[in-house]
Amino acid sequence: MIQLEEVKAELEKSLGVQTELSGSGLLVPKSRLLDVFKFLKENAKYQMDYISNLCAVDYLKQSQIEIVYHLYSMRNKTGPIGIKVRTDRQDCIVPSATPLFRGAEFQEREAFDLYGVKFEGHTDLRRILMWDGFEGFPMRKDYVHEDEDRYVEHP
Amino acid sequence: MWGTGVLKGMAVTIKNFFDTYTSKNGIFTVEYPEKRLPEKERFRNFPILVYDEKPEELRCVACDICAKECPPKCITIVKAKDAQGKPLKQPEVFDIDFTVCMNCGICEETCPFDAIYMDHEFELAEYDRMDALIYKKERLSRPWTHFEKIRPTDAKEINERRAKDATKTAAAVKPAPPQASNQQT
Amino acid sequence: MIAAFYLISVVLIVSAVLAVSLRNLIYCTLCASVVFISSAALFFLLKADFIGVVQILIYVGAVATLLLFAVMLTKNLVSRQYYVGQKRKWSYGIFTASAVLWVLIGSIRSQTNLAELVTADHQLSVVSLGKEMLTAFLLPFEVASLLLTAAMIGGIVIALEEKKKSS
Amino acid sequence: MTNTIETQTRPSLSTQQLEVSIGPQHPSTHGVFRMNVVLDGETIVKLKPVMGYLHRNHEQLAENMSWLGSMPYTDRLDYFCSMTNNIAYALAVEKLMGIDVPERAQYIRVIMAELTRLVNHTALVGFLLNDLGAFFTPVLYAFREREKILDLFESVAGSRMMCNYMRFGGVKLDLPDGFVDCAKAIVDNYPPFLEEMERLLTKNEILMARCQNVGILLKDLAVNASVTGPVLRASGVNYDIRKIDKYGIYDRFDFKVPLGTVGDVYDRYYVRILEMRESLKILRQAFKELSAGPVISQKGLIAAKSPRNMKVPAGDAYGRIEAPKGELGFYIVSEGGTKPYRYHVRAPSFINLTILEDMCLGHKVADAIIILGSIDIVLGEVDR
Amino acid sequence: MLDPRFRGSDIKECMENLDQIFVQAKRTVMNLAESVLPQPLVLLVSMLISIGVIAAIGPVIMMYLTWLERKVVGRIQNRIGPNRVGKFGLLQPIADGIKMLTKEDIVPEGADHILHFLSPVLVVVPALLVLGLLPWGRNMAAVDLQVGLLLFFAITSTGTLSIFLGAWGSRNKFSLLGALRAVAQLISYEIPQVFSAVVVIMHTQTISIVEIVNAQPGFNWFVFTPWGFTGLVLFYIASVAECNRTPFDLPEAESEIVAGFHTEYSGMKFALFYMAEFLQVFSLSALAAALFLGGWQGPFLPSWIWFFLKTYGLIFIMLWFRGTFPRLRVDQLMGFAWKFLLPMSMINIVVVGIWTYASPIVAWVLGILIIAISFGVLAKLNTRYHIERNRKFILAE
Repeated sequence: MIQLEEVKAELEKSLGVQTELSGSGLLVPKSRLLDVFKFLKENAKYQMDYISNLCAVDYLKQSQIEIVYHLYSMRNKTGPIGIKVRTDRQDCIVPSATPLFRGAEFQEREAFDLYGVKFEGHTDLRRILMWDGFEGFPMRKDYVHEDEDRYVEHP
Repeated sequence: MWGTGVLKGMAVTIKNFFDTYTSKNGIFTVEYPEKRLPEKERFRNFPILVYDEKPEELRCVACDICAKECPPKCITIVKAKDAQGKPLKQPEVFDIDFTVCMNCGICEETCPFDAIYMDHEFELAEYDRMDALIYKKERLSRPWTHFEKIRPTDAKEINERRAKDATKTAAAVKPAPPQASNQQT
Repeated sequence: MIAAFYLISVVLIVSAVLAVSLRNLIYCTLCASVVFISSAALFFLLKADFIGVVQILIYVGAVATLLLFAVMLTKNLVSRQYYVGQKRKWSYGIFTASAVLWVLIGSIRSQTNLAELVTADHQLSVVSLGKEMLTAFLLPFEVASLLLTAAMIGGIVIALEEKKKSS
Repeated sequence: MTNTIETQTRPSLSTQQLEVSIGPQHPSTHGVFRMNVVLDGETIVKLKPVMGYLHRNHEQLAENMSWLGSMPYTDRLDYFCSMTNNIAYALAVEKLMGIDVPERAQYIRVIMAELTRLVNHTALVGFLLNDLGAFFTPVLYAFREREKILDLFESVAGSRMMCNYMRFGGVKLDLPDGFVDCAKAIVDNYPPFLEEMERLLTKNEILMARCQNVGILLKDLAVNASVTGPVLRASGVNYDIRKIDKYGIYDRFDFKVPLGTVGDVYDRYYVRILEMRESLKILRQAFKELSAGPVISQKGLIAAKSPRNMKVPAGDAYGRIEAPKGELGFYIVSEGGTKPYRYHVRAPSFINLTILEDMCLGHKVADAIIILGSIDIVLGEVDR
Repeated sequence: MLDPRFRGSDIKECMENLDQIFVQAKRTVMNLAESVLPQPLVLLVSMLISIGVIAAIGPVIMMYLTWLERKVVGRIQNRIGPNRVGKFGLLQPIADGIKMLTKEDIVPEGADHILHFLSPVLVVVPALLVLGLLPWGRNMAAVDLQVGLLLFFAITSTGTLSIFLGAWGSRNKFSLLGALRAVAQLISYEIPQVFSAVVVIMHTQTISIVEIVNAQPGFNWFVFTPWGFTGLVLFYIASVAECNRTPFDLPEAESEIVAGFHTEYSGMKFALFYMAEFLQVFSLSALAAALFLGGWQGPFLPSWIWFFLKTYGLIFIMLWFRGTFPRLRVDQLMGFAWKFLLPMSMINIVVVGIWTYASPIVAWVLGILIIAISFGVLAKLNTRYHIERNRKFILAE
């Protein structure tokens, strides 16, 4: 199992990135996210080449949306490193991880579809689960259910 | 040599073809309406309410636990009131919307009074979608003997436990109210 | 016999005219195959079974499908039915048709005695046809097969060339 | 959906490209799944998967329900393997709550997981052959065996496919008495069934010609596109979560992890048959070591009795298991309340689809159908 | 129980007239007609009788072929097959027929109505026409033409056209794909089929089916010769492809292009397509039996019983294929026809050539040798790149 404190120290030492421990992951500033990923992917010790899980969490009280990444290494079979990024709820833009990990492609589209997080650098960011004409982001805490009886014109 | 795989495959199918005529377990289709498969004891389909002797006195005390626990929220209960308006320990209205219920069995687990159990009856086709599938109290209630018939081992355990609780409550009749902690071992 | 002949030739002529003048190209190919079948029927009437059967096999089986493929390959010509010919063109058509007819009748009448040909009931058997083809007409048979192989090789080359370009 | 037909001009013969939507109603898309395919003749030029027809927003449902309330809904995620879905969810919540699972419950979980793997792989081999055109014969042979195992699930959990059998800290009810030797009998007569399927299929020239070198998935593309499960192992990457995380008691069993070499449809088909053989090995060991004892821990029993006031300490956890289709993970955030604050399902079929287009380009329509079949997707899990 | 006066020869004699029972029936009707009607009308009556019988037998054969298929494939899959309608499900075909009649006949909007209506008719006509050419029993062939076999192939080749028109008329992308595959498959499998029939023509020096059957008296059918057996195998595989049956059922591949060329057909039109397919299965199996298995030649039973026995034997093999094999891909289908069936049938012709001129022993040895070597070489050539017979799998820790 990889100790998060050790990773935190390693990141600070080599990249000079200030990260703090939150829950089961390291909170990384949005600007340095891609550098952290590149570092974890290429570094000999970690070789985190497999992004297992990517999901968005909506913290209404702090009006923040947090994106959680879980990275694993398939080569030396080591445990998860949780990386978290926080953005503001209104204009939430996060650098996309698809250039480094193709596995994040569909999960980022789902986060965009359900939470409205725009991933810049994503090849074709469109809705994946909802139909194209759908407005609003259903998984947000403040999402108001449209009443089912209203007839919606589907394309 | 080319083609042997194909021939071996044909040998398998022709063996199955003749097996259906010759060997015992060649054909195992059970022709449903006439012959039926023996039912598994723990098979759970839609819930039923259980009463001991008279259908009016259901075991259910309308404590609304199963309504709160039910994941798809398909149970609605209204407590019965006697003439003076004092609430009685009987449900006046207890209906389950069978179109919503997914027979997951959580109500059976969490009911502290052994009042609701899952039945084995699965031929429940109706002609009318709306109110025919919302089962009222009368249609849901079954005698305890029916439960003992369809699920003998569970019934035996429950009877023992209820007997034990009954003796315990009889013994400690004084202060402690009957805490029927229902141990579903 | 005679009634059958007239019936079949009427069908033949009508479907030939239809094959030329219909708008929808698919119907044209359909009428063309009706023409082929009725000409095969004529051969049967003349008790030339082998030729009739070969007529069906070759024309309806292969040439009609070829026509259909040609129609299919022309870029969505079929869906936009538009009428090609103008009024004036009909006169040219009739003129050439009558000229060809006149030449044909002239050559047949001069050479053979028509009546004797029809009533002759020599049974054109397949065996004699085969012997004839491989003895008396050997040269034309070989030349024809040479021509066919050249055509097939041409087709393959075109297909291969296109495959190389696309892959 | 703009229905543009680009006419690709080529000097000799300008052919139109055909835009076909192998759509939600199609006999072999394993559910409501659509592929927008642009065809040049029969070969595929472009392929875009379209999903979301079966989206029920399972994750938001879970946010408004008690922790145990969403357990029966996990059965509906991948409706072929409901037991493993339950185990994955129970594992994640136990990691957060810190409940320990008694010995017998651990063994029951391993037995149920491996039986589900048998059921899933048998059904998949049948459906893959159905996509290949074998007229239902392999499917019905596979279903003959699958029915026996589903009867076992019915006798244990009460329902064949929607088992809802796992609870936090163990399982709902103990095994009925006749279960173990009946399960032993089924496990013993499984190898003859596998031999029969292999005789019918593996060396069949038509199957080999149709499946070999079709839809090849290279190692590094698979890892980068976070493909998991038999599809990944067929490309030769040795990554089986039962061996890596050693969750539950998987370290007590010795079994091998079959790996393919080329990574095409044939490898994926055969790796699954080998995996079935490994599962049989595990099951035999599990039956031997099954010991008596409690089936659910004390804390778990109280939680199961009144789920509505079961509180999970604040925090977040990500639990994952090796489901038959790949890595099935549950990410749970709890604020100490009786309802999960955030509940996310990492579905293997959903992510394995990223590489569908890469594998299908240049192949024929018939190949795209069997490549999709070999990835083994189930739409309940893809759309959640 | 047996009448003591019953002598052995009686059985042979009773078999004899049982064999000619249909011929006698027609003759009696003809005598009746002769006495009543003028001369040309008598000819008409005799034609009408044969046509009427065949037009009646055709659909009945088709219906009970569907029943047979569902029973056989059912039994292959360990299930019973239809047994609810009638005693052994024998009324099931009638129930299907009524269902087909009552089903609504949907014509897709934008489809070409004339083509959509015409193509099922044009598909059934060749299938029914061909039944007249088959030798159902001793002198029971409806039409005994000098060019019988060639006419058979000519008529079956017209089916390709109508399948294509039907698919083109229904304006559906899947049926367009199905049509392209159908035309490619039917044309490229016609050639090996005709070539493998040429073998029999070369041996019997005639292309009339009735004479070919007469050339195989008693038990010496052509199948017991090396070229006859390979001829039967090649002809049979080509005719499986000709009727779009299982290993080659690409034109209506239900798992890829929904239902191929007859996607947009429902009700009676779909039933016609279905009838055409099953009649073609019957007629091609009957032809294979006539060419290689001696048609109605058989030692003891009446001739038409032998005919049906052999035909349904071959049909059973087709149903057996249906229950076992996956489907070939389009390019493999073409490769198989052009690179395997065609060269094999040409080599088969060489073997027949040797057979007619060499002495029996040399012919046998040479025949078997040539066929075996060419089969091995062709198989090697065809599967060199595609099939890797045993592939390595690692059982890692």
